[in-house]
Amino acid sequence: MGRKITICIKVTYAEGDKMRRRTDRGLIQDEPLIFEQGRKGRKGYSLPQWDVERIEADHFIPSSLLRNHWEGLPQLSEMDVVRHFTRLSQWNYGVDSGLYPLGSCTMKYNPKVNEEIARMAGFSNLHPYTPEDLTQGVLRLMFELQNFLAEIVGMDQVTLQPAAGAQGELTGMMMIRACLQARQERRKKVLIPDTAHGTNCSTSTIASYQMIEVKSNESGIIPLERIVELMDEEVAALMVTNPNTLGIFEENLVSIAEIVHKKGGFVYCDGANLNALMGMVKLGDLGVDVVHINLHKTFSTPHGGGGPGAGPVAIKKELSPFLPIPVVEKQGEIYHLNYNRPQSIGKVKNFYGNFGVLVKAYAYILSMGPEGLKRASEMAVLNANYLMKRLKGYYHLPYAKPCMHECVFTDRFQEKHHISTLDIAKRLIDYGFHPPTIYFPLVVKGALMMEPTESESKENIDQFIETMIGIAKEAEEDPDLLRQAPQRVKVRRLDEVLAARKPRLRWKGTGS
Amino acid sequence: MGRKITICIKVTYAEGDKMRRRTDRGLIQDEPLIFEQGRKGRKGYSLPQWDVERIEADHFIPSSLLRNHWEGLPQLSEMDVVRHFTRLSQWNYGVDSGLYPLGSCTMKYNPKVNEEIARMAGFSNLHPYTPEDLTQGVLRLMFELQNFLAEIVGMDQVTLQPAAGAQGELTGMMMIRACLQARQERRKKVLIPDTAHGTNCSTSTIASYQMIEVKSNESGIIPLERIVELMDEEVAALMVTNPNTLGIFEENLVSIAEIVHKKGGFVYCDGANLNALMGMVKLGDLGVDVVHINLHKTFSTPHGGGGPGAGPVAIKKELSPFLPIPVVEKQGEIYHLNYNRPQSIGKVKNFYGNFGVLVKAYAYILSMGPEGLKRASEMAVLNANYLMKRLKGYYHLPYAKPCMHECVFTDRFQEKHHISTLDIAKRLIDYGFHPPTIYFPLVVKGALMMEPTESESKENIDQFIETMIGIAKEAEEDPDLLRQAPQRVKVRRLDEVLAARKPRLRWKGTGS
Amino acid sequence: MQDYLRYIPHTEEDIQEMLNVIGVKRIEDLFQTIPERYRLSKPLNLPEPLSEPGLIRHLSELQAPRMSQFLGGGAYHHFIPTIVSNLVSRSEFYTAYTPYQPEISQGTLQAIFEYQTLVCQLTGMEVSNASLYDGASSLAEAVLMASRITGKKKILISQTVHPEYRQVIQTYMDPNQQEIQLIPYKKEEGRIDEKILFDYLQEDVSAVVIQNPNFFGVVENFQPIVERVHDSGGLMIVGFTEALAYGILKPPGDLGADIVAGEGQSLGIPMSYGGPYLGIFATRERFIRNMPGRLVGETIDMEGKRGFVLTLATREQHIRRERATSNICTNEGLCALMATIFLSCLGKEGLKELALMNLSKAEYAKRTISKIQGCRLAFPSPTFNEFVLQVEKEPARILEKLKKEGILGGISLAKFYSELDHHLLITVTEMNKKEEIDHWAERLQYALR
Amino acid sequence: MQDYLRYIPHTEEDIQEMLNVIGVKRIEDLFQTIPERYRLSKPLNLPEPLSEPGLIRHLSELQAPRMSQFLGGGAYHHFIPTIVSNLVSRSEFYTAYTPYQPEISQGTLQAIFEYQTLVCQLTGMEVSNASLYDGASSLAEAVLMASRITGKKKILISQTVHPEYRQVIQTYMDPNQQEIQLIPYKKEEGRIDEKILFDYLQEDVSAVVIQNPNFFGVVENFQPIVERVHDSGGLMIVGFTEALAYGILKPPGDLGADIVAGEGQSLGIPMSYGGPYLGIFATRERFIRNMPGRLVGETIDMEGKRGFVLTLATREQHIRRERATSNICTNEGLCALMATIFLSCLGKEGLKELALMNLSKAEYAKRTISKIQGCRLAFPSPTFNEFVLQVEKEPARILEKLKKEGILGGISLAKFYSELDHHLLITVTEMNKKEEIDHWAERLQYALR
Ligand SMILES: Cc1ncc(COP(=O)(O)O)c(C=O)c1O
Ligand SMILES: Cc1ncc(COP(=O)(O)O)c(C=O)c1O
Repeated sequence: MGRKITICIKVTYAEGDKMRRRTDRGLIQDEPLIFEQGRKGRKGYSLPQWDVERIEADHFIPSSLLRNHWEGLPQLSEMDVVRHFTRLSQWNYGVDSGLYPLGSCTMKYNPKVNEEIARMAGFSNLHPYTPEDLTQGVLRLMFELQNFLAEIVGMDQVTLQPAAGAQGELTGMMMIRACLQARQERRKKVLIPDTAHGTNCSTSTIASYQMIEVKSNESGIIPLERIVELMDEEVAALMVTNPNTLGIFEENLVSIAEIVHKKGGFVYCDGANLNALMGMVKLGDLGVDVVHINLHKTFSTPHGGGGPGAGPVAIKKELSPFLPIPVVEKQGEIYHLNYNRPQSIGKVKNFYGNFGVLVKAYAYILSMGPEGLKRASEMAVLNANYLMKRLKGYYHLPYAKPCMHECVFTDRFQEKHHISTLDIAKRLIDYGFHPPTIYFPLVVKGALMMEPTESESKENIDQFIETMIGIAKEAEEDPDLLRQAPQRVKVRRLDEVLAARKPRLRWKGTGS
Repeated sequence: MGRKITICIKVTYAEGDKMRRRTDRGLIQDEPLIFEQGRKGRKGYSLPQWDVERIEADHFIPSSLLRNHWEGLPQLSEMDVVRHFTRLSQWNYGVDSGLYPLGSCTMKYNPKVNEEIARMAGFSNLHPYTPEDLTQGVLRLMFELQNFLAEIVGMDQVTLQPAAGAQGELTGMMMIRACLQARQERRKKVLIPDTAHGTNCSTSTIASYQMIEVKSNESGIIPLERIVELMDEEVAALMVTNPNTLGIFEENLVSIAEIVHKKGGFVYCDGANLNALMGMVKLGDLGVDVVHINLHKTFSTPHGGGGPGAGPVAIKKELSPFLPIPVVEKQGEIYHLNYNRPQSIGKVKNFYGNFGVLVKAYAYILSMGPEGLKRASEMAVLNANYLMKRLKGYYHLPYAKPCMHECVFTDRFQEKHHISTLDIAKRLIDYGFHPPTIYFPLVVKGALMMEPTESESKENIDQFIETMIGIAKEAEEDPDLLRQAPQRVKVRRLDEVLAARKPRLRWKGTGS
Repeated sequence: MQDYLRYIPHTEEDIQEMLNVIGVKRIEDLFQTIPERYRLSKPLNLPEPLSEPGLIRHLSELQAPRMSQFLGGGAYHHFIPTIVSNLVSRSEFYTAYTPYQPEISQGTLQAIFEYQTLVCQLTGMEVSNASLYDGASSLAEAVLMASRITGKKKILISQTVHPEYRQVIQTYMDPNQQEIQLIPYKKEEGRIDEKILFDYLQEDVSAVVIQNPNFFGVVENFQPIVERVHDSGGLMIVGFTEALAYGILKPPGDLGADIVAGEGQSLGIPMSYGGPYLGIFATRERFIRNMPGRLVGETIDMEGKRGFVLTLATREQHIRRERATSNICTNEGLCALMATIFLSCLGKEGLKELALMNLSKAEYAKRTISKIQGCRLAFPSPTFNEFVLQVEKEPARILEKLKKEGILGGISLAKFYSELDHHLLITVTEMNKKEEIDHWAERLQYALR
Repeated sequence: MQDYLRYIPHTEEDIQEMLNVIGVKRIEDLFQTIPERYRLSKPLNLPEPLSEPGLIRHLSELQAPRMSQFLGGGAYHHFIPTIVSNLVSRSEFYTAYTPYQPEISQGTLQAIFEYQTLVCQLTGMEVSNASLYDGASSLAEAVLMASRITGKKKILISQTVHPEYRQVIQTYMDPNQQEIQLIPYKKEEGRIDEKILFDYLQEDVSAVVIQNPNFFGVVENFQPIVERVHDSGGLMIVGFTEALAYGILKPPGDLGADIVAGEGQSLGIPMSYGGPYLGIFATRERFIRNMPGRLVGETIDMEGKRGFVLTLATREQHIRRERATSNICTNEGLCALMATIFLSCLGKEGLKELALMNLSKAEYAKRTISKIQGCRLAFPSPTFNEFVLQVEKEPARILEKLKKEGILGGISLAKFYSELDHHLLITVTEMNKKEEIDHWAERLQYALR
């Protein structure tokens, strides 16, 4: 009967106390798909009692328009539903599970109190079309949040409507396009550095611009000369990320902005990495015209396993007429939603934005205050530099200069043992750490992008460092440990090729 | 460097689909004690802002009475506290994790909505000395719950004060004592069957009675003749559990009660196993004078890893004067707390009982209604009999007769392979099931006491059955698998002898 | 007050030790790369920090009052089973990032796979993505996708599509690449006017966009339209704002829709003043490679065990960059999870029962007001849980009066349709008890006097 | 309505299949062992089931209104950090049973081990159990334990011990085995009267029981008492209702207490109208075997790894049966966990700061009312966050007037102490903002006119 599997947990014991918080055997429940469970006639729900006559649908709606069959949809008891998703959750790893140094994602702690607040009935149960005299409190919240964000990045106005960073980018580029159109200008190009996040590129396309890639220089930033060369009246904007995805501050930004502006272009800044700058410098002061902010990064709202987020956009006055509607305004003591803005780009989203997320960001800013936010940026940068300093020598550091909130290593040193970034990442899992962002930014071959965030204590980071060093040792002494990783989790490495070759994107009866 | 450990997960694969919901490798974080973490100056709290003058304690209190040093007490950031307890939770197994057939504990599903309700501010934030005109709602809740419980067990009155079953027993026995004293009777003895739970015995002692053990007969119940022999004017009461801890209904109870009553004694019933009887029979009709009810069993309030619970006591009129104070009463439309009861035994607990638990039980009863509760008992009994029927033959069944809500097996069949009840229990863990209650009741050597409860679907029970059968096979073919169990969890079998020989009951600096 | 330090664990000692290792003296030295003159000298102009209890108190005071609600129009007041909020509050779900590392994200991945399946079952389509931002942007993405597939410019959109959805489509569209033609509705039916539609339906049409039930709550009958659209080489896009309707309505997939895109808020997601919601997006297998958004697929691991991964990423921005099918990255994962739990909990019976209850309550409301002077149903067509009421008095006035009674009595349509200047959109769900409906009707009657 | 079926998964098919396996026809056949004539023929007389939304609505309506509170006397209104309720809501904690199977209960076990350690640190004692029901029953268990140890009958209890705690001790005690002697308090100080105590303190005394801070909020000075108690061969038992006080007060252990037993509600547990709370119980190592309640101990597993187990169970009912040290089985595990999280979160600084804030606020309240006509502090002695106010008007009347203003202004002591018939017990915690205290004082002044 069945086969035996040998699980090697060598290192767990090897390094002993030096690496305290370690992983261990855990009991995990296998759990079939929800569709592979349940039985006809079982129920897991309770609806309000019928207090009006129950009339069959075909009495009101022609049966040709009515559903005549149900494919799938499970029938389970409430407890079995609870167990199903409880078990699924136990296969996951979150910030509350351990260190999550996912570069460019700012996986900081998500305060529980903010979750509680967002759940308050007066927020969560509020219909978006409720008359304004009843929603002065929530409008005030949005108005103040706009101002807080504007102050933090040093811009004039903010829209809270975009649902995430990418939509913020789109909103920003649309406003630039609208502004140029208002100027009767037809510009076709957007300059984007090779270090940029994919969303910048795809956004420029959707905004129907042609993207011109700007090669970053050997120190990882945009070379002034290249902008001088490339910038012309055809260029609508430069999209720059600052600090950029290498975790490096774009030192030439001010001069670059001047050039862009001189040619009538705009400087769009991807503010996803704002966590390095709060209270230290204002992007607005550096010549940025538009910047989007990822509240689900810098402002501690949870990522939810892939959203929801919020990507407010901050702008300079000049772009104000083009803000999406409605704009939250204050007149005297009254807050209201202004739809009457003829030059607006319109709407990118239904209603006003991801309000539930905005509440958490607002609560976070109020909890931190000015010194708190500054302290957060300082410690985020401190953690990243400390990490970088201690790991260099063990891992190849393509850009050897002080970093901001994150640092990027590569697998160059490990190549000779035929160990790749992927192997290193997977091995980290066996030690109970979430891997860093890998193979991004694209300009760095085999990149390992690490962002510890200010939430992590020195001890936590030391444990991560010692583990990374331990893994570097393993790569020399016992590389198979890495190639076989992860071994301690529910599933081992998954066949992504198979998944893509014949996609199974849904359960199809027992066939699946 | 370090050693290798081989984890055999043979059967996980062996039985394959026949046993669907199976266990798997899981990643578990090791986590040191809270005292082994943190650093001076780190903080995880936020108090209300100071709005009055902050004056040092010694200004008001002589410093001789003030604390001058702190031993221990950790200092962590909020996130590290959250991670600590999140990780600890992941080493646990609850009803939401899987089947929990712990006999005599009625581990049924704990509805989430009841948890939410108990957390409502108007309940959780309510001070017990709030004037009654402001607490009519909560008093109504308690009053109605008293009546619901009285109806379910067929008694006249109920006190909600006891914090758990054992305290309910004490309360009941105290009332009996008080009643006898009021009758100027001094009785010294209490009859308790050998199948009784330990709390019955210890309770009778605290109530200062001498316990006389009644041997149960070969069919697991109290023999009428023994009671005839033992019952006399010295005996204050008979403490009987019905259904008893073998999961068997005490068929002679009515005649037994008559005898006890004839001799002027009382019949105390341990109602911990009420889950078998709701809507089927009323204990009051069977001659019971006092019965305690475990809300944390029959009425679905969670066990909380060892409490809090609630152990209301239901009584016949005769004992009414002796109820603990206050008694929740209704006069006209007004509910109030009556302290003016001269013959009362007094109080067993501060205030009125575990109100937060009472809310959940009340909500549960209102969700179930009369048919729902009956259905619950029917299905609990159905599940237990189905389990018993399918497992007998594989495991020795000491009392081969239809059971109620639970059934008891032993390890007799496995003995020849030198496999004990403990081995079987630990092996179940490797399969992702919580073990049954073991080595209780004491009258059964190597008892395995299984109570599936009505919450478990046929599929869930079938999986458990197939696993138990698989384990019986393993006991023959590969007994070491059982002796080595559990292998899949964070810790293997623990050295309880060591723990008792030199007790380490607290952390003592790095020494520990 | 430095209570914010509970979120930042560094003690002064820690900082010193770390600076020493790095080899700098002061924190500021780490920010040298920021040009001196731009470094901020004074603190940000923000309020001083609040304590946790202070924060809770402050925000409780910003809450809106509880009202009796008859509002819909894209956001619906439905019952959310307690276990939905309970289970999404498991931190392993909500504090995780997008499941880029499948081995430690199987929970999220299997849940999304289940979500994708449930969406297919609900819409009658073949494939669903892992979610988009909301109904409006989802419909906009559908329009863009159609143009990618057909290579055509023109889009015909029914005027009965949610006005804000149309605005979003407008914004997303490139005026130089695409062109919108609005198709009016039949004044007496509140349904799309097929005749006019067919007039515009030429070879150059990339897609026809309708909403069902439409913004007036009316159940559209687009079966006849689908064929014509396909004949002309265009795609049929069906949007929706009220997903629950498909508990009883025939799924668009069964009627031949090519893309179904709409709002999933009704499936266990709170109204939260407009977001976060759930952009549902489903289409046909043959269009997969043109589909926007993330996809989860089934596969096996090196031990042959079933597992799930993000797949077909070659469509997405992080791989395809400027040639991606969409720029979406973060989506609405947790809301998709809520919908998954909601649907798992209701099952087919529950969903049908709930839908029927909405229908029955709305019909009850119709019957109740039918006796009232000064108002009438604007459209006789079948509806789900919303309908348009024509009133003889000034709508704003009426709503104001009801509000004073603690009732949000409906949505005035004037701001969306100039011609519907005496019309209210009324929504009735399972949350409106009979007495509540009676009370609303009674106050309405009073207001109409 | 059969919505209760969501808690009972059996379909009719399931039931049939299972009955067939068992070999009976009908469900009733399973209940044959119940005498025919006693089986119920008609359904229980209980209300028809409520739906989940109906249940939520019904219970919300039973809630009590929010009031401004100055009540204490054994239950205190303190701030509870959000993470406390958040973390105890992890179902792995609250849906588990007592950790009888250590291998899958390490979470609960380690947490209790941490709890036991924290209690020792808070009380200055050597060992703590895993919790008892509440402060009152805990103190009662202490008295019983003392008698077991000393074999003596008589217990001297200070009259300043919470009156309800004294009632519970009375109930727990066997009149034939033990005898209680109440020790009065010094009328001018509100503290135990040592002289009288010493008169009663003979060889036959098993234990002396005091409470600190006592029921009047007064800080007792029992150092002089301890020695005398020990000399006479008795044990010193110190109770408490306000655990927070030990954030600044000298722990009883440092003052020579033999048993410390009190209420832990202030440590992160909501007031919940009086329960569930937390019975704290700590003593000296040499008394372990006489200790009531569960104990968790450290040990190792077969691989030498540290782990935790329930230990010294030979004291307990399930092993020792009628000779057990107590009959307690289920205790207050989850409340102990709340206290553990609460203390981990506050740490030593936080706890001290919080205690100081309580003291300062109470003192501020004292200063504020000192100017008011018609009331005075009953006792000049030092207090923590409670104090007794003597008033010239009828207390009930005063409280009634304050209540009309939304204030629960204090507890009338008349029902506890006949001689204190014009006295109010006032409690001020960190939750009472300055303005709230001022308002209370102002209304009090008004009521005293
Ligand atoms: C640098 C950068 N820009 C933009 C984005 C896109 O933000 P979102 O995922 O919220 O759309 C990300 C997110 O990963 C990012 O890291
Ligand atoms: C039969 C029986 N009686 C009494 C008790 C004691 O109840 P509690 O643990 O609530 O004190 C139990 C609990 O295990 C029990 O099973």
